[in-house]
Amino acid sequence: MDFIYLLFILALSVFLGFVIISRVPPLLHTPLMSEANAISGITLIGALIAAGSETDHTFTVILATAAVAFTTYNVVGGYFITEKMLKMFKKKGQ
Amino acid sequence: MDFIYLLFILALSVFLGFVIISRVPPLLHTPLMSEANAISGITLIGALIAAGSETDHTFTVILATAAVAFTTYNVVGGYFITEKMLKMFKKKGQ
Amino acid sequence: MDIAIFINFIYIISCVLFAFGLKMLGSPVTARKGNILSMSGMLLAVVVTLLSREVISFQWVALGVVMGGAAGLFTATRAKMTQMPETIALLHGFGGLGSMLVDWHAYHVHPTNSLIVSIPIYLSIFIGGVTFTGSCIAWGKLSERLPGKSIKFPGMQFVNIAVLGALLVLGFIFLSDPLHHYPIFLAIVVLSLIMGVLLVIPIGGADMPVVISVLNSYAGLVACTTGFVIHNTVLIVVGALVGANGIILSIIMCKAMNRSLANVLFGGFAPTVKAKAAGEKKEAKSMSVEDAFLVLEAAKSVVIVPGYGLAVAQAQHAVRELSELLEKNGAEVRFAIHPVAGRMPGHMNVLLAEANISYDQLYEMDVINPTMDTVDVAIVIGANDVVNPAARSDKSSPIYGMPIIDVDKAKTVFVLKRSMATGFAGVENELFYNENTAMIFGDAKQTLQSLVSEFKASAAA
Amino acid sequence: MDIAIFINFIYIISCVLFAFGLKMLGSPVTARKGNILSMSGMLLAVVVTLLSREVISFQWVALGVVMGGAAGLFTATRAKMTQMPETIALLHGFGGLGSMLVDWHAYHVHPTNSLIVSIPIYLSIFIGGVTFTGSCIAWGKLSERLPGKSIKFPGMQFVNIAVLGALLVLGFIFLSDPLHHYPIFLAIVVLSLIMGVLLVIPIGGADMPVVISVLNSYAGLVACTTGFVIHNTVLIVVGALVGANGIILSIIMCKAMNRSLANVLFGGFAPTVKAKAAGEKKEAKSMSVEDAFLVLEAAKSVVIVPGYGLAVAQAQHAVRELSELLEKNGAEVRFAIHPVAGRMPGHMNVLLAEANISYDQLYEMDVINPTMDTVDVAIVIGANDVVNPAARSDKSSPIYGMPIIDVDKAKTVFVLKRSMATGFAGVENELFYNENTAMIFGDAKQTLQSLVSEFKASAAA
Ligand SMILES: NC(=O)c1ccc[n+]([C@@H]2O[C@H](COP(=O)([O-])OP(=O)(O)OC[C@H]3O[C@@H](n4cnc5c(N)ncnc54)[C@H](OP(=O)(O)O)[C@@H]3O)[C@@H](O)[C@H]2O)c1
Ligand SMILES: NC(=O)c1ccc[n+]([C@@H]2O[C@H](COP(=O)([O-])OP(=O)(O)OC[C@H]3O[C@@H](n4cnc5c(N)ncnc54)[C@H](OP(=O)(O)O)[C@@H]3O)[C@@H](O)[C@H]2O)c1
Repeated sequence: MDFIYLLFILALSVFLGFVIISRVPPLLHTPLMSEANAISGITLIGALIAAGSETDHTFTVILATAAVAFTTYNVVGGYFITEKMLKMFKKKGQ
Repeated sequence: MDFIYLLFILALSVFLGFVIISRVPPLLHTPLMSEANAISGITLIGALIAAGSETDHTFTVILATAAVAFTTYNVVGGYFITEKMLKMFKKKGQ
Repeated sequence: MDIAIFINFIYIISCVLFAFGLKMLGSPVTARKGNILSMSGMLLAVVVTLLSREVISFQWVALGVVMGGAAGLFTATRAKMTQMPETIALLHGFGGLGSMLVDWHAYHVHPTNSLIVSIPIYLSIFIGGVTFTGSCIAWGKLSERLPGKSIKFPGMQFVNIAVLGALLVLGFIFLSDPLHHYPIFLAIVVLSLIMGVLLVIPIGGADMPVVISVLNSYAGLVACTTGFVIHNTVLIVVGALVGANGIILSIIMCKAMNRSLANVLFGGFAPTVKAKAAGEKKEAKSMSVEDAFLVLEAAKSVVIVPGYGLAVAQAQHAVRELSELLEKNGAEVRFAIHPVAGRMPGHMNVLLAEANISYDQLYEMDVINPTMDTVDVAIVIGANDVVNPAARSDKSSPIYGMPIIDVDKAKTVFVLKRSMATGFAGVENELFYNENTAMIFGDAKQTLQSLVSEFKASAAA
Repeated sequence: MDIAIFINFIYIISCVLFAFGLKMLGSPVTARKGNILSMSGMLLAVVVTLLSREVISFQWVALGVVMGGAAGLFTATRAKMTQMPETIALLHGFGGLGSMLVDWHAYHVHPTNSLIVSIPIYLSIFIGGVTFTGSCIAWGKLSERLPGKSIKFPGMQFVNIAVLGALLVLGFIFLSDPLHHYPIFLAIVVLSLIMGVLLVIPIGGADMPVVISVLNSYAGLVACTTGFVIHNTVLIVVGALVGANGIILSIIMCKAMNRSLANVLFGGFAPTVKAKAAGEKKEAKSMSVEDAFLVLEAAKSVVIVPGYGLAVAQAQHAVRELSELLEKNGAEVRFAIHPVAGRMPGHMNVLLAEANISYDQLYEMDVINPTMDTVDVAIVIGANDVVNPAARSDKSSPIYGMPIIDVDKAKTVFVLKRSMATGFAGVENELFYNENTAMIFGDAKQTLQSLVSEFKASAAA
């Protein structure tokens, strides 16, 4: 049954994604892309569990640590670039 | 864990509901209300399982059959009234 | 594949269809298709449910479906467009009752001490009961089978608090040991039903639309909690969608009336009918149908503002005839629809659609207001509060701050009503005394029909 | 409460925060708050994950987070606004690689024969690998470290088909017995990485934005499949949101270019540069900066249409100066932004925002076109295809049907570019030969700066 619940969650999220994203105006499409890029680094969570459960085996330690580093890079870089762009959007007089 | 998956599904659906419904224009608020009314009769599904698993016990048979009847009433009445309203909305020349 | 997995897979499809259906209600072009998608989702869900292992006999299912289906069809075909509010209330009520019975059945057949199941059971019974009797009272008030006025009795507040308190206390006792508290369960059922009555009778008939939409969100809640009881995902998804719907519509209505939800549900809205400075009272101008016709014949741009009174007078067909004649005469005719005009949100649109008025002639308040000063004649038909300029200017008025349709900015305003009486909010309307306003007294339908015959006579001549 | 339940409960909150964050990106007023909400969602998810029972040691976690975080901050602070496309491509690539490693780790530590886990593993490796190398190539092309042109070699199609076929066949073998096919797993890893290169090298540099957004949806897909591998709901929700985002943006871009996604990804867009009827070729009028200044000084309504060339010339600050001077001179200045102007969707807006141009001066194509005939001067800066009237009228043109900005309807059109060369689509532009068009040749930044000095000189005089 777990699997079917996950599918349910997937279906709802896809729908939600389409409804939300289709409302973002072209004005913000570049920040939108980099925001989506940042959150796609959510696999960091999986990497954390992998790296945190490691103790001895060299090869898997390397795999897991690299996974943490790369996904963190994705998340941190993505969020800060988005922030950098968004803070430039100003209305007259702001 | 089942419970937490159900909560997850609940949270996503509430969000989805708010996003979708807030986009329906006032023009269609009455049909929207009756559509929501119709689908709220979805507990019919629970009623069906209840009534379908019954064989002998008089009291529970009455409970379950009444549940099926009332929720079906809600679903059928709701959908047909929505349909009745919506088919009146016409643009010039249609 | 396991049949349970298959069923749940189809449930996912149903949910997507329901969500799509609601989304397609976002435009009148796709709305009907949306309703059909939603119906197919329901049909799918019902059919696969019957395939599930728990379902072993069909006679009771068939009996229930046939009875309920026939009654539903009967109600739907008989209901007139003006009766939508009460019809929806009625359907709601029975939906709530049905859900309550599902939970009762679940409790009766598989009582359990697990809180994860018995808390939702308690909530379903409570909210389901309130939904059922509350909707019935709303139905009675809206269909005028019960007096529309707010009904209160001395000490009512204490009774309310006592019942609510009892429900909470009994709830705790019940949850402490659900397996052995059937009598307490029954007491909760009864008290919930009483609670529904107590909550709705003190609310005035004109506030029923808000009540319906609150009950709508309750119906959603019950579907959700029932979903947790019988572990069914579709119920949870649909319940959440419906709940969101009810909350959003209630908020929209309250905003348009400039009141808080708490005020509507518990306040009982005491109108302060203080005709301020009655001494300097001006006379309202009254105009005959003949004179009005002459003005309308010359108008190039006309805005029609329908209100609750138009629905009461059932004048929707007459107004369509008039609008067609005006257009034939070369005028541009637009309808300005206030969000709380009529008996429920969007009701005015349905009534005008029924009279075959194209929906692109119907404009929202915010769209039409900026263009109001270019309008030659604004015809206010059975509306009052929604065109009261005091909402803009008079801070002491109880409707101050409510958004209104600025008809007073049009060159000429005609007000079609039967008397100088106030509207639902019980507030005097300065508009009637303005220089550019003319009252045309009489039943809206009759006045409109007279105007129509004037036009026809002049065309024939 | 069980810690796993608590963690999942927090995950729900994280998901809601992510969704809210994206929703708030719907308006520039709330967008920044949205980004912060999203960050908090991420932080919450990370923190509670570290509380989970599986996490027993922290040294490797700390090492990875510090290295990745420092590199991320470095990249973000160094990236210029004109470099957004390649920076996003780079981040994407490493995200894809990271996800792939998570799945590899999962497979290495807990190999299983259950298809419900091993199918998602296979998909994650495949898509993650393609995302990684594909993004790297896109980064190279966009940052001009690799040649921007479409790179093809003889027999490329066969190689592609062979690699894809091998991936599918190896996939089946792997899935038949995942426990004992580690070498095949490694072969899949390598082939996926090769596949990513093969898919992106034949695509031209100007089509990279579409590639990025397709890779964006791949990154979402990988997050989803990884979610199924490690049974993590947040990954599934976020993956779905990101996937939807990539798909929507790709579709929008393709529509704005009037091409199909398949054509962009596999077609290689062969421009048919047939200057039809070269015989009757008219001369384009060229104008000096001084004369242009005189026209602009008299203009009351100016529309500026920036394109790819403006980004190349880095003229965004010069254009802001000019627009301010025009406004001081009493003209109304609006910017018309075509959806595919610039190097990626919405890129033009970011560049203009960077130059401190208020976002309410930026108009979408559909808003500005109906008002174009009231415009005195339209200044086209480094744009070409997006203002080519052939898209409206010439059925034989490869860009026929692409929506354009109708500058030709303005009273006067200035085109700022370096030569008569064609734009990305390689099509002649009739606009340049129109009566009311004047070309101002030269680098956009220099031309704009000269115009600015003319204005300043005249103000000083
Ligand atoms: N729509 C909703 O969802 C909703 C919900 C809750 C509350 N409300 C409240 O309802 C009110 C609606 O405003 P409204 O302007 O539409 O209505 P209103 O202010 O209640 O006024 C209706 C007017 O119609 C006239 N009328 C009644 N029967 C008539 C007939 N047969 N022919 C001609 N005129 C007739 C009445 O005047 P005479 O008696 O002089 O004819 C009355 O003044 C607002 O105060 C709103 O807050 C609406
Ligand atoms: N934005 C996206 O997401 C995206 C994605 C994929 C494809 N595209 C494609 O890219 C094109 C974008 O259209 P566009 O009108 O913005 O650009 P374009 O049609 O490619 O034209 C750009 C023009 O800028 C001029 N230019 C280049 N450098 C310059 C400089 N330093 N100073 C002055 N002018 C300069 C060039 O002419 P000279 O050489 O004569 O100066 C060229 O004609 C479309 O065909 C679109 O389909 C866009």
